[in-house]
Amino acid sequence: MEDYTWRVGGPQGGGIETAATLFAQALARGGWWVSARREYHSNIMGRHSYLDVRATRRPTRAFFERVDLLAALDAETLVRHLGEVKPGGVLVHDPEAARLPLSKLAMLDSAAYRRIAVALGGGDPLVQEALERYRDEGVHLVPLALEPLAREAGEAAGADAITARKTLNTVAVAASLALLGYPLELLEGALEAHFAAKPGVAELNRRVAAEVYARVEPLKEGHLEPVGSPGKRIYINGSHASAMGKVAAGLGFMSYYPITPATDEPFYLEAHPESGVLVVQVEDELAAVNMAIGASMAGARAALTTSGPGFALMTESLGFAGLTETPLVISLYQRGGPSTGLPTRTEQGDLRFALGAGHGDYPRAVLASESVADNFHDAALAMNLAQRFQLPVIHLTDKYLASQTRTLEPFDVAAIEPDPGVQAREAAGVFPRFSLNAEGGVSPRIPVGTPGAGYWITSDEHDEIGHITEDPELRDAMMEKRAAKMDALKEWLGADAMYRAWNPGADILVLGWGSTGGVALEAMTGLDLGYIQVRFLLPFPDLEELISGKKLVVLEYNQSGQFAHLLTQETGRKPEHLIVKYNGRPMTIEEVRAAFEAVLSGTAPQYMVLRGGV
Amino acid sequence: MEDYTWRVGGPQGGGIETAATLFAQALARGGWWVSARREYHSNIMGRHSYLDVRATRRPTRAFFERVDLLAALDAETLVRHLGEVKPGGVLVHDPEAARLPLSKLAMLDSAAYRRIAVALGGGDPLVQEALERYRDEGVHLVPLALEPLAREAGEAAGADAITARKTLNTVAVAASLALLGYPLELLEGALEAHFAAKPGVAELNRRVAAEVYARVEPLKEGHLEPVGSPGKRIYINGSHASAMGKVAAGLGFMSYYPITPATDEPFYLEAHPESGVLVVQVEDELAAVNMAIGASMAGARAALTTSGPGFALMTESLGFAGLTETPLVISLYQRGGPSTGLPTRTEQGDLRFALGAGHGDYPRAVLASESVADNFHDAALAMNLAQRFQLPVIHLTDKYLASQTRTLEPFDVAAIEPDPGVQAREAAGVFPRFSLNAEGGVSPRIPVGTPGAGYWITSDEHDEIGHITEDPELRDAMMEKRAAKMDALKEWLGADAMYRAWNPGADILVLGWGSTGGVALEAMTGLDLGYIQVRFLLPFPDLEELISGKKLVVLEYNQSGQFAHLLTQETGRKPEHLIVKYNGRPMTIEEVRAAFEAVLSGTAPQYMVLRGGV
Amino acid sequence: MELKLADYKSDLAPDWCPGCGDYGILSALQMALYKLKIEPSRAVLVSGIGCSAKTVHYAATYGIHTLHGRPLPVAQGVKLANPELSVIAMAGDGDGMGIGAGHFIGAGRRNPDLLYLIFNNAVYGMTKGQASPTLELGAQPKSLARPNIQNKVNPLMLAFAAGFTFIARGYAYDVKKLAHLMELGLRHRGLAMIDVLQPCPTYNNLHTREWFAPRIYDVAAEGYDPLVPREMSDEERAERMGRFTTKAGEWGERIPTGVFWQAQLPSFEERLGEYLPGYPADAPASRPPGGEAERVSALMRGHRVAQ
Amino acid sequence: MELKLADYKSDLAPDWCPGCGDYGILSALQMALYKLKIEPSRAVLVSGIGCSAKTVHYAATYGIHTLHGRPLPVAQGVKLANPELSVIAMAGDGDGMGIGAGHFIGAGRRNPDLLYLIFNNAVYGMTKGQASPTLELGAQPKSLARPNIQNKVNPLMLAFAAGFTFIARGYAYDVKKLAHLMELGLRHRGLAMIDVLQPCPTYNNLHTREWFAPRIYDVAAEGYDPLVPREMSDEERAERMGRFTTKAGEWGERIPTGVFWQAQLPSFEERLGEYLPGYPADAPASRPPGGEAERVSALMRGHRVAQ
Ligand SMILES: Cc1ncc(C[n+]2csc(CCOP(=O)(O)OP(=O)(O)O)c2C)c(N)n1
Ligand SMILES: Cc1ncc(C[n+]2csc(CCOP(=O)(O)OP(=O)(O)O)c2C)c(N)n1
Ligand code: SF4
Ligand code: SF4
Ligand SMILES: [Mg+2]
Ligand SMILES: [Mg+2]
Repeated sequence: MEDYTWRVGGPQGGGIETAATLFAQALARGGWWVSARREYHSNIMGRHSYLDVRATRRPTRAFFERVDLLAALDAETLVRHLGEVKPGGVLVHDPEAARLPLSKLAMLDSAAYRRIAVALGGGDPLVQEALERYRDEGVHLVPLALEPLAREAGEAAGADAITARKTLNTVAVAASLALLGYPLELLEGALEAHFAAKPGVAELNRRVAAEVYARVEPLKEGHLEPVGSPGKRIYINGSHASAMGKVAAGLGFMSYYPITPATDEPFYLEAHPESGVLVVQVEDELAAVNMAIGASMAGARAALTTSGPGFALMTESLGFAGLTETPLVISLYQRGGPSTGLPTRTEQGDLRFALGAGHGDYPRAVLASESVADNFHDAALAMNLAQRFQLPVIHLTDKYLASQTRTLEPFDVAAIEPDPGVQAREAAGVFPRFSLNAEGGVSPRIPVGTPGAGYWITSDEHDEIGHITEDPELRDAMMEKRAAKMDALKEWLGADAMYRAWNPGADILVLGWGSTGGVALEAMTGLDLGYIQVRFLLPFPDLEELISGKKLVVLEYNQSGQFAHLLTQETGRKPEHLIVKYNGRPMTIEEVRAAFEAVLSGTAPQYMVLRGGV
Repeated sequence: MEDYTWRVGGPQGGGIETAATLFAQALARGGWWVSARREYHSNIMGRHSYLDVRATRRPTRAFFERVDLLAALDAETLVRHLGEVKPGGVLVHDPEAARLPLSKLAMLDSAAYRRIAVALGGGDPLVQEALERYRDEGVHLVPLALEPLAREAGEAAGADAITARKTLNTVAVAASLALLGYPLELLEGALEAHFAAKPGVAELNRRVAAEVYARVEPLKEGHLEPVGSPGKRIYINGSHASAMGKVAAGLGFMSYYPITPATDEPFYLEAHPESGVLVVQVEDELAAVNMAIGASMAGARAALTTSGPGFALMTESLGFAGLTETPLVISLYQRGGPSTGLPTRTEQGDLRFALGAGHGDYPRAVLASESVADNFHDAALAMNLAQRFQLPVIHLTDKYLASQTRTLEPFDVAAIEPDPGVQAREAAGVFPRFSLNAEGGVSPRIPVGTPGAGYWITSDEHDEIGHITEDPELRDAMMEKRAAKMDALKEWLGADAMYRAWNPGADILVLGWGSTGGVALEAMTGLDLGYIQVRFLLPFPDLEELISGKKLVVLEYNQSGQFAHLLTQETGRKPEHLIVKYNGRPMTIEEVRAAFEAVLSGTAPQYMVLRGGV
Repeated sequence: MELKLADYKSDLAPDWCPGCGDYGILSALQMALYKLKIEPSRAVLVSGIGCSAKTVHYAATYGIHTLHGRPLPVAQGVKLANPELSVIAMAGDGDGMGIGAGHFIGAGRRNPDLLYLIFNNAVYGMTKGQASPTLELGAQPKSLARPNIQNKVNPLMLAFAAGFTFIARGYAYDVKKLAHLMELGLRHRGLAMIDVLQPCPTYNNLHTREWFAPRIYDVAAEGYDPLVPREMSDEERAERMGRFTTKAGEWGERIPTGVFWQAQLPSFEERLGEYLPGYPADAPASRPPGGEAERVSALMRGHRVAQ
Repeated sequence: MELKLADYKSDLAPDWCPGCGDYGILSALQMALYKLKIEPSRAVLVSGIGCSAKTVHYAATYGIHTLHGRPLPVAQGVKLANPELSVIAMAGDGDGMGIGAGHFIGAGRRNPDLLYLIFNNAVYGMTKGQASPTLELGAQPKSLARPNIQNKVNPLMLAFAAGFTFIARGYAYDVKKLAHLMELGLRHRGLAMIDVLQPCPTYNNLHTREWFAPRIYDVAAEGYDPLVPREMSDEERAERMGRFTTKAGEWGERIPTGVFWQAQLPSFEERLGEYLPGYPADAPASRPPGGEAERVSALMRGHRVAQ
């Protein structure tokens, strides 16, 4: 096996996350490159959720729609994932589930119920119908009652019934790995590491795993073997990567108000005081952003994370940071909008908002991360840009990256240094914090509270020492000083940092931004296409030459084509094709490839909507 | 005289507003078309402020930089308005002021001090220097000590010293009108009308005016005479016009949080219960917008006014209104940004923000008013669009229009009817408020609380009856239903409503939006230019054909060229020239004409900044 | 047609965790509406965002599930536009006392005729158990990485400071008593708040059924009288306020529930009626169409250059 | 160099209206800073937006003139990042009790070591005299088109409910006493609020110097003791709370000023120090650069596939 995807589905809060972690870690320990993605409802317990773990011999960038093995922890999973196991793949399911009518699946919402009922022939079909469909599609059915198995294995390992029930995740993983003939020791290692803080639990789960291995026969074919050693690889998600990137660039202060999926980052830092970051949970996003601004004015490197609704509440203060030339980083974790929308699903719907957030004109930078690793590097870059150019930087990422976990080589932290910014060499008495004598618009700075000096900061237009002014000439001079930062920043970055190009000589260029990069690159393998990943949305790279004479295809996660509009605004070019997705599910390699093939064959419409995903 | 501009300048809170009103009303009563604009600092008392009143025989659209008569109520006015009185014009000034050194003008900020001191020859010049400059420029100086005159005239009319001092505004107007040989009776009429609620004050001011007329000799030339009768004309500012437009379209509810210059509208409605509008002052803009949304959901026609900082706080709820298809109108009174910026100055800096406000994609309309009269018609149109298409409508206007007062023929209220919207004919039991069976994306509606029925509304994605859904297919269907409104709205409006064109056959077309229209049209008189006023920014009109093959010039009030960017985004065309102004002062006919002439003569750069104004 | 309790239940099955206190609050509310025979279509439930906010979907009334922190302004908008409706606002403790705290004060100053329920589980349920503003200093439910370093706010005290005219506390597992409190709150003319202690078995393992059971008691049973007369001497007022503050501040071994404060003051709708012709009978949402041209003409008259 | 009172004055002339109470508050603050010999460059004044907010420009300290309603969060950010600084937050009554009321509650729960001044003129001065949240119901200053239909909120009561540990009231025209109160507030370790009664002669013609003069008195002169001991019996606490509530609620013929409540509780910085290595000595703004790579490496260790 070169490329294997395992999926586990079941009710939210039922342990499937742990299952995916264990499966991934067991494979990672065997030298596989693994990546996992998580799909879940906005619900704490009971609604359908699933995770995919993809294991490969080389690092990858995206996920498939169809999997090699689906471990279904409940009946709902069986009916929801119809058609999503590859022919020749494996379905592990509870044989008891077959007897349930669809109407008994309490958490199946009415839209899904109607659609699945119709797909299974109408009426109130039994789950059995679904199993038959899988079989018809060439899926190998493995009836395995996981819950009873957990009970039995757990009790055999000496646990009471309730505790035994809790090993269901380990059982699902052990059963899967046993079927695949993967060495038990590697799972044991994963269990020990995962439950390191609770040796008793680790021991119980180890015993349960062994018991399951003893009971489950390996499949006849399609086995997975260890392929090497993990070396120093880390297994990390986009949220933690982003947190670390900020720490690498000197983060000292983070205020936050909880919001999915942005909170994992501050929550992680809060739980790890060794990060050296002062993390404060506050009363709302208005407090969060203004507290960070205050900390930054006092000289701390400050950052925030949020998603759409919270970002909306921060826009007034974004302009305040811009006008007062206060370094500030916001990692904006995009999720399904508008409004509360699809809060646990992915989207790239906040680009237009980020570009225009805040009334009036003021300099800001907007960059977008392509991958989990980018979340690290871009977070650090954002911090340094904010510091050097004294402005707010919006770091766009999304739910898909936040909840995506991958093995990576450790980040090269030595390569990152906190930018010192432009500091005033000396200051005594009234200090011209907003000096018009400012190279690239950047006035040398001392933090508020610097002994022996003083100045003012105001959200009104101001003079060089920070007092309010309404003088028309001074106003223009200040506006022009601030605006000068955009060119300076662009020059400092250099063209290479602003976009990435693959095969740019091709006649047809796909353009994407943020997390579309991964899937675009995997989907175009072997096709005669080029790909441009636009990393900076503001300032925008100079792409005119690169795209001149080419047919352009834009790929993005929003209905209106926000990036496509930006492209036209910046280059005058309208893309020939716009491929979008806005149902909240990540783009899969299959559907993007199909869209690319349609483009190449000339059968693609100008506007194409991808609709895959569960 | 065909076209006369009178300016009065003095300290904020010193009565110059009343003076301008009296002057304007006196002329309006004599059949003149008058318009007034107001410039002031963000300060309650003491800082410099001035108003211009322009009187003409036909309606006009803009103002000049240079005036025919400047009535200076203090010394600061004299030094600030150097060069702004036309040769041959008149300066009314207190002779005592001449002896003051510049440094004694307490409210002259340091930037203005430095600049004026240099202009007057350096050192700490006397105001006398300024007077000499005026004289050098051919201005007729009329030394008239207005304060002593007020005291004397007031006391002669029987008032005590303090009360007499309060008639200064009347004195300034009476002196000006007496100089111009304008009939006293018309001023008396204005005084009576203005002080109608306080007969004693009216009487005193009448006597003072008569006294001033008795003491001031008319000038030898340049007199003003009545030109007819005002008929049914009204004298109204942009804020009140906007309020009336909303009332005409059925406004029932307005919640507000005070902010300059948007509060005049709710404050006016609050003071006039005959408007039938329930006006509530609330704790912040978050409360304001959400209360209006609640009222709208219950079936009231609801609207808000705000400016940049307040609008920023409303963006989250804008998406809520969009997703829940709730009719809502926000009149966004743009002022100098970013952040608190220049809160009492004008700008068009919020376009990009308005277009992108709120995370995610949702339908909304954005239109901009060109004039005081437009504020009325557009406010009504915005209300009707919101109702018919069940979406938020952002009505852009600005400080310049808000504080601009004009004589107009009464609004044709009979021509406006509140749009009934698409109402469900009947409803019993659970009602499909978000029915997918929706022509042009508009589901028939019943308000919350309709007897015998029920439904839900949620900020999450939802099904037809308003329950949360995360189903991918239903999600797509709902997104597409909502998005369909944009085309339907565009079709319903028709191209004619979306822009206005003057002389579109010219080779060079100027494009503007909002309040740039007036000054562009006056400035281009006699020049070989066409002008396009873009009224709808979202949806955007189809201009491709109109602009094809033309040289394009964009005129707007912001630094980055927000509208120019939009034009490129929508048409692929970059304008050949971008003329902007962002010092907070309104564009004057002179400077815009000069810029146009430079364009025509080929001497204009691509990016031109207008810097005029005090 | 006779109304039945079942008429207040929607077809949707709640997706709260097993044992969540929200089930009890939902039942109590349905019981109170039923008891008062409020037509389901004349009741509007308005929530914010959070586990608690899903409540509105499970009642067969009108339901508005707004934004995090904003139920009170939306509810006031509905009520002011159509004062005939029974409007019940509800908020999680994060929703109501954190991000929505400013509106709490604003509404208190107005005294609109609303019932406002705080779902007090001391955590942010929906976002996985962070400390809410009602969690005690130093407490560490299992979802927290470190003990809580912020003090808690007491909804009763805050309601008092803001000017609420009906202030009560209930307990989600005592559905009957809670329903009774809601009935009183709905009957009250003015702004009524009920702080509902709501166990969250998933994230808050400190304030469990077992923890609450022995502590909860009813202030009425001790003869506490919440009614505040319109006229009071200074001493009487001082005595009342002291009594209220003491009871409201009690927490620990004994936790009082019941009505703590009830005053009769004009509601916001009544106050508005003094200045707005015809209101509240003739309200923005119930006004028949027409008359706009006359209203504008009346306004324009004030702007005529010559009368 | 010996510090002089003049060292606290900036070169800018205030542009408040003649007779505005803000002049007195500015003077009192300068006197208090001078009295405590706080280095001007170690003091940071943080205001919102409003007439009151201009204050920071007139003091020769660091001054941050933030956004409407946001002085408290910005001030907390400054203080937490650099706990060595003396941070004074100030807000208009609209700023602090209207749009900023949520932060008032949030800060109260935290108890950061700040002084917070409310400029209480009962109107929105800067936007031309609308009712502020501290204007009484039914009052009609000349700037209002109709009498105020919202009730007022009492900053002292609200501070108490939010958990402020120092609660006082001063009067802008009694500069000396006000300076003394500020001195006490600056000395207090924790969150100190002073509600400053501030006449606005331009818009508020009800609460004038003449109106205040005969009403204002000092609670200390009556023997009122604001100090709350750390340990108290239930009765003692009840008695204290009752006494506070009564005094704080007094308004009309007599208006009390002085310190109403002062409790010693750990400040937020102290609480943070329990979990954050080295804090507050080693704070984000004062930490020397370096060590980032080690910090990230330490974090990465927890993510290693194999240890
Ligand atoms: C503006 C905004 N910020 C943050 C969130 C994320 N969020 C959703 S629910 C919630 C907290 C819920 O806690 P609580 O109000 O106590 O309700 P509970 O879930 O405990 O019932 C938060 C912070 C949001 N939806 N909107
Ligand atoms: C978000 C926002 N909303 C509204 C305003 C407009 N605004 C400026 S000052 C002010 C009120 C000032 O009143 P207060 O806080 O009492 O201060 P005062 O002027 O009375 O000192 C308002 C509403 C603003 N600047 N920002
Ligand atoms: S997380 Fe807590 S509050 Fe939310 S549903 Fe579960 S038990 Fe209830
Ligand atoms: S308006 Fe009032 S608060 Fe503002 S400066 Fe004038 S007197 Fe002071
Ligand atoms: Mg909660
Ligand atoms: Mg005030």
